[in-house]
Amino acid sequence: MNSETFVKARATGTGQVQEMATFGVLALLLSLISLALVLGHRKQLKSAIPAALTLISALASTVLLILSWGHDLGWQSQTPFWLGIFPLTFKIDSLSRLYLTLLSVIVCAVSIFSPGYLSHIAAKIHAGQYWACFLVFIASMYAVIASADAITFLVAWELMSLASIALVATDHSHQSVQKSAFIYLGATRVSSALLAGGFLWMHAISRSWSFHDWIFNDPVTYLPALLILIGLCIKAGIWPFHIWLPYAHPAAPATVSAIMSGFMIKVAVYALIRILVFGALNSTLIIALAFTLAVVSTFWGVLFALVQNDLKKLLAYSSIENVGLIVMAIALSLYARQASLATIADLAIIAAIFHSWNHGLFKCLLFLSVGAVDSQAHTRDLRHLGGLAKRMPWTMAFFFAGSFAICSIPPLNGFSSKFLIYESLFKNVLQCPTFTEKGLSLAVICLLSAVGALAIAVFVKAMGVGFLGVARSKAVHHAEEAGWGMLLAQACLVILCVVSGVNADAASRLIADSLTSAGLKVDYTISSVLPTGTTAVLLAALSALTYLLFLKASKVTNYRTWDCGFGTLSPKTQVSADSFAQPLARIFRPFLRYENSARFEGQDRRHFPEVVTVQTQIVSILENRVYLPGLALIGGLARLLARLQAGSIHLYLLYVCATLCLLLFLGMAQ
Amino acid sequence: MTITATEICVLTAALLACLMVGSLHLRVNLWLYSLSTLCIAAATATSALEHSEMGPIFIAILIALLKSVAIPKFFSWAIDKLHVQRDLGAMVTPPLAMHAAILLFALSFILTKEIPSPAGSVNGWFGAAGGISLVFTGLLLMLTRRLAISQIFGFLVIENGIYIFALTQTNGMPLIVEMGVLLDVLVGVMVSGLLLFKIQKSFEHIDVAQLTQLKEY
Amino acid sequence: MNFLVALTAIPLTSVVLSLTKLKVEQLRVVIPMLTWLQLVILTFLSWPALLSNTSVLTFSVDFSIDKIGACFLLLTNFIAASSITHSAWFFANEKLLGRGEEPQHEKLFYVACALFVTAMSFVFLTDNLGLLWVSIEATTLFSAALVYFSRDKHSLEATWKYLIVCSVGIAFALLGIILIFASSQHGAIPGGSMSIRLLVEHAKELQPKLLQLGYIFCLLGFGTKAGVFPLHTWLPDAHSEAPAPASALLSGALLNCALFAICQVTAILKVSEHALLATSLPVIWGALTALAASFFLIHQFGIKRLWAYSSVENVGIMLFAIGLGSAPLFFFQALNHSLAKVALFLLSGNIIQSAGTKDLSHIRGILQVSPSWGITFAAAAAAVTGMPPFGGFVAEWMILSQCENLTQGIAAGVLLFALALSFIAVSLHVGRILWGKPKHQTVVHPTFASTIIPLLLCIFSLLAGITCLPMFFLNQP
Amino acid sequence: MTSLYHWIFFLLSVALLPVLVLGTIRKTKARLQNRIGPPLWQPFYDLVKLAHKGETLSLTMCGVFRLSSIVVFADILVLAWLTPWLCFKPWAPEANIFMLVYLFALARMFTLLGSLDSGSAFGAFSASREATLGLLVEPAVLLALVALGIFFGSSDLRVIFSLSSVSTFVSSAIWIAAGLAIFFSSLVELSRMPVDDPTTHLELTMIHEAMILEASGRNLALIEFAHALKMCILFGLASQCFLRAIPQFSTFNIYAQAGLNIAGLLGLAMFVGLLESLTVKLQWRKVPEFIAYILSLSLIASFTAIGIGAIK
Repeated sequence: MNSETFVKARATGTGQVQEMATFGVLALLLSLISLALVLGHRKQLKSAIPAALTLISALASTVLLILSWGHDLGWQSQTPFWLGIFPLTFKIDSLSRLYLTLLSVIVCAVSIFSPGYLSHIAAKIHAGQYWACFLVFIASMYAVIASADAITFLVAWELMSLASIALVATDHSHQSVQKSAFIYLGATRVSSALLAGGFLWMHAISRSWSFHDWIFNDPVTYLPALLILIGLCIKAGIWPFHIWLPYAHPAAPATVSAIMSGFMIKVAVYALIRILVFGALNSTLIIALAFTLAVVSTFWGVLFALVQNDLKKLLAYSSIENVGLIVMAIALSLYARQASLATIADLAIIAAIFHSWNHGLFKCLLFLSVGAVDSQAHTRDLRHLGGLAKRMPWTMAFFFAGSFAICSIPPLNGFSSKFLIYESLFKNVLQCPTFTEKGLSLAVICLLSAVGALAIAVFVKAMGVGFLGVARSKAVHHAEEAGWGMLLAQACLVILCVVSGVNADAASRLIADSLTSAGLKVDYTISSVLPTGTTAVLLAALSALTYLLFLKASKVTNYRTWDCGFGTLSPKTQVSADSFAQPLARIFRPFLRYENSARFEGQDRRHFPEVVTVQTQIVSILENRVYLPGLALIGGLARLLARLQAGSIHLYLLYVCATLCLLLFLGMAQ
Repeated sequence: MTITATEICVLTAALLACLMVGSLHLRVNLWLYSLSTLCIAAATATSALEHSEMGPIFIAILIALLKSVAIPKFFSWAIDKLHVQRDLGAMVTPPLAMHAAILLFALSFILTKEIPSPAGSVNGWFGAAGGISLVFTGLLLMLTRRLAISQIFGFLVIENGIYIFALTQTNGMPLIVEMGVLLDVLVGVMVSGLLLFKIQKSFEHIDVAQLTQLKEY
Repeated sequence: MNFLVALTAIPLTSVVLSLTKLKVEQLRVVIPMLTWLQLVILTFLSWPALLSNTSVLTFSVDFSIDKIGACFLLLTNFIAASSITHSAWFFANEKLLGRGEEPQHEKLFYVACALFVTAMSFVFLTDNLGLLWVSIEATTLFSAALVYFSRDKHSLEATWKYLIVCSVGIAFALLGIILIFASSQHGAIPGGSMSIRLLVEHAKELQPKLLQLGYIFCLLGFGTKAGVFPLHTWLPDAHSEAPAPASALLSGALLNCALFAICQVTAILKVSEHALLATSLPVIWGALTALAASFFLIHQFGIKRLWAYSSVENVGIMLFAIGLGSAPLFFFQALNHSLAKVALFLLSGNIIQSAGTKDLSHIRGILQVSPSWGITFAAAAAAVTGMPPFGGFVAEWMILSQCENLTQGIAAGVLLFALALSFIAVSLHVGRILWGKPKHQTVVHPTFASTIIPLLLCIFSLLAGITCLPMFFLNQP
Repeated sequence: MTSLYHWIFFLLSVALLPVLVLGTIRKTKARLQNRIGPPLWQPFYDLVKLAHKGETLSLTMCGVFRLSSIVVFADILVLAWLTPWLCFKPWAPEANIFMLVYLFALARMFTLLGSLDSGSAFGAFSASREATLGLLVEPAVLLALVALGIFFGSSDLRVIFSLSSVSTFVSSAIWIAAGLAIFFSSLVELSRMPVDDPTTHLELTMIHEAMILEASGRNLALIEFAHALKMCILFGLASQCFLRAIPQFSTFNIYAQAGLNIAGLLGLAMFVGLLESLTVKLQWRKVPEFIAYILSLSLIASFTAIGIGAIK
């Protein structure tokens, strides 16, 4: 970060508030890391202590962030502690504050959730290492968001990636977990390589490491912008770079995947806003690319979420969808900005930030509830779940709330941000100049509504098959309601979802003001305020009245479910997740390839099979058609190259001669 | 243009080295090597006389004693110990290799045409050619031989070539460097000779073409 | 001459001690002490050079040292001291395994080490290209004894290839040096000179064609010794066959010597009229080397071969730095690489001893076997693949950010790709090593003592990363 | 004072129109089958009967089932309040297109959950079909409304359906297209013919009826009424569109408008009766094609709207 912006940052902050907050955030990071280092070696430890400490520091940072609202905080590492010749520079302006607050909230929830959850998987994990990585992970996320220049950013980014890789591999005794960790590792390293390329290139152009000095309005800067965009898209899980996401999230413990999906992918979104939006990228081609990829990933994500049986995989795919929405809004805002349609640009960027906040809340909630289910029923597979409603009603209630929020059902928060996206698209149809653009954004509106309907199907499947009906396996029968810690964490998130849903308008204004004070002129102009609050009250009141006045009085007799008179049906006769999704999946046959594998067992299998097991699994086209061949290509190259090292000394001497000739040729050519 | 005695010696040495490539008999190789080294010693001496300075004479004697007598003696003793008479040859057959060597000998004249002659003297060309061709020959020798011992010969030939080059292209290398190089050559020969016996001991042959255990894939 | 005495006294003593009837157990205590003492003495010796940024400390004709040289000198000796210290544990465990060779082998190891390290020190101390060559050749000869340590067929083969390929390569370097010397005789310096500093001063007057030729030959020769692709062929064999401390020395110290030689020659060429050659050729070649090495890392089967190839990759990066003409950056990269790589080789030695195999496909679950090993191993691997907050990251980042023209930019792109690829490949192997359940009964029981040195090295690498001291010391802007 | 009248009118129509519409449909069908058929108010009597019955719940059910019927009921009431399906509506807040669509989605979601709660295969299958229909029809409805929104330059239904809007020939084309789209998609939403046959007796082919298979007594009454009200809302919306297509409509006085409105509603109901007695239920895999036509209708509407916008 170059000095004058730094000075500016310091100047704007007022006195002790800033000092206090700076110190607080700093203290948080340091305490986390020192704690992590201390814990590094303990084999088994009570998770309560680190959880409590994390909670305290997260609360502290929340408080400090709110106390210092409206002041930019700047901090630069003092001289011995530099990275070589680069100082670590942090700057918390109002944009990063928005994200930091979200992070703090999520961390609070997760740290309340942790002790209860970890006690269930204590046998499988090395608690010390887990907590060490976990805390480094959190601290590095704080650092990424707070970083003011490219180098600090990249360092924190890499730390974040390393820590999260280690966390994904927490239960590394399983091959599958290792595989997921490796896939994630590859993806994240490629992304950071691209980022590094872009950053270096921008530095070569602008001679500065500070994001503040990077302006992407010159054709020279388009290629680095593209590099940065793709790098961030990989981390955000945008199609077609989303492959790692459905592997990494299920492999990690629920607490980790809650943070990864709730916040880590938002870090990429934040970076997109911080670098490209604040850098005023104006290359139509790149913006169009981003927009297209985002739209595809909304559709792709929800489509594949539909056919998942693992609840966490399902949630992971729906994260892809939601991040797609966010990035789409960002791209729209960029487009509108360079087409000088200010209102649309503002609305879209507000929508993006608001939706990332909301998605952070309810996705975290959903992952936590699934974690609670997993810890009790010891499975996340919809084929073995069901009938949890009676066993863990509260968890179910929270999961339902989260699902309604993510299906953007008013008056919950999902709707309020999705509405803004719709609204900005609609305004785009009205205002943008050319007919094609109007048509395109109309098509996108249409697609979004289809995506919404699909999301409803997805989560109805998750709720209905997962929680309602009769239990499909023994494991569920032993399930009991999760501990109070787990429930409390979820409850807090639910409340936040409702609050930020009902106060959508205030939130949007807040975001607009923050963006303005962060340096991007944004004003929040919407035709009129949605009556989400009124609707909420009305809905609640009417439901209550209907129950009290009408339904309460009716006399109830209990009986079996209608079974056409066959007598008690086995749980197997219930609809399964696959069969529920089948009619929809049939419509999208071109995208969804099923792979059926039947196995017959017992002697004389051909005529009298004793055990018949049929496995249906979805085939990922991208993986089989694109990524695996690509990897195979690299592997083949490596094998080819390895043949050079054939072991014959004569060959080696020949290499020497050949190199000599080549060098002489090259050198003399000059 | 006149051709000096030094250059005659050098070219003789180069041609002798070329002949080395032609024969698989180790003893023949040894003889040829010691002869060419002798020529090199002579070249050193003559050039010393030309520049009329006594320092190099001493080096010439040293070379004659060490490289053309002591080392060949050591290797002939080694040949007896190892019970090997002739190399099996690798890649190309010896006559072909020899012709290649002679071609390279010719080629080296073309290659070194451009090299500016050393300061003060007009003609360094033949010397440079001889040196380079010796280097080529040595490499060729290493490439076309299977036995560890003849690879050492090849290395020695390369050393000779470089020495020739130094002799003809510079007027007077620093003495200490000369000494150091000579010493290194000796130690190198010692170490590799030692290894020869070790290889013989554990593999029961000294055919390096069969030493291909360490490789990728 | 007194500095020669100061330089050689202790190595000679240790040689003598190792050749006497002293018990190996006693040697294991004495020799490390001596090496540390040597380090201290050298520090005192090169203190003035360390302090000043410009002035050159001249001991005698042909012998002088400047700041970077002094840094390298100390680094080399530090590496040597730490790996020899660790070798005490290493050999003790070898005994436990029953694979313990008879004592004179170990004594010979100490002798060779002492001579080897001295030869390497001379590389940095000498100002004379000829002597530079002599000492590098000497390192080859002495280290051959280290590679040959375990005296089996494989080590024999490795030693032979090492000796032959390197000697041939080095021979070309000699040719190159002679050419440079000849070029200096064309009016630049009366009678010619091999003094690097003189040559740098008069670089403009040197006969250009000869200089160019000489540079190319030197690049080839010292490149062979440094293990630049495709001349690296000897490197993985030698590194994987030598005992762990020796491989640490080879990778952590020897490669630096050869690269230092290249750096010296490049320094001459940079000020001559062939500056373009000196700035473009090493950069491109370095990037390509890194790329090739990272491909070699992918399907790797031997744990030490893995680290050997990653050394090749780092050599590529250092060559890149040399091409950029920034000796301090070259040193910084070398420092980080040496620290991390030595830690890795030493730990790999422990792991091989405990797993009883070098084969990557049989080493699993080290985190279970010993968390301290596992975590240190992971840290060192992260450091060597240039992950923050270790020094490697800073070094590579600074190197990459120094590229000016298009050629260097493209090379930087290649290098970035290579870095990513190598990180992925390495961490795939490291992950498999650390995670899962151990396949083997632990033969040697992990002691914390055997983690101390690697841990220290990792910590140093970390400090190099998160403090500005090294860079300020090397007075980079 | 007028607003009081409005309130009374509004509440009356919310209470009575659903029954009336259901009755009309049944009556029409009966007459077309040469039966006298039940009296117009029969649905009302049915509801009363149900209200007096007790309800039977499955043992596997948890609260969700009953909750769903309650919430759906409440939600439809809210929708009735928000949606401009009557031209004599009292004060209504911001009724945004998107909010409307998602409130319908809320109702659907709860219905689906309720049907899954009993764990019966019938409910579940019909639920998955209903979800599919939702996916197909939601874009059509949204697009139809958006077309109007584009034409009037706002996504607020109050603006769109305000009587002050002057209507030209082109606009009436848009109105008609949108109205048709809304009407046909409402047939899908309400799972009536040709998508679903509400009077069939084979559970496997039902959609809506199978979803409420487990409902009984007051619960069923709630659901039935909510469904009927939903029907009114959608038909009302459609009829509004058709009426707006008449250029002079905005000049009529309030009573004429109200009369026309209700007449239109009942007319649509009769049309449905006609349709149901003429057509047969479509094959399940033919349904998407049917909906594709609706979608194309609303596409026509919206692109005309865009075109006009471009001209203007």
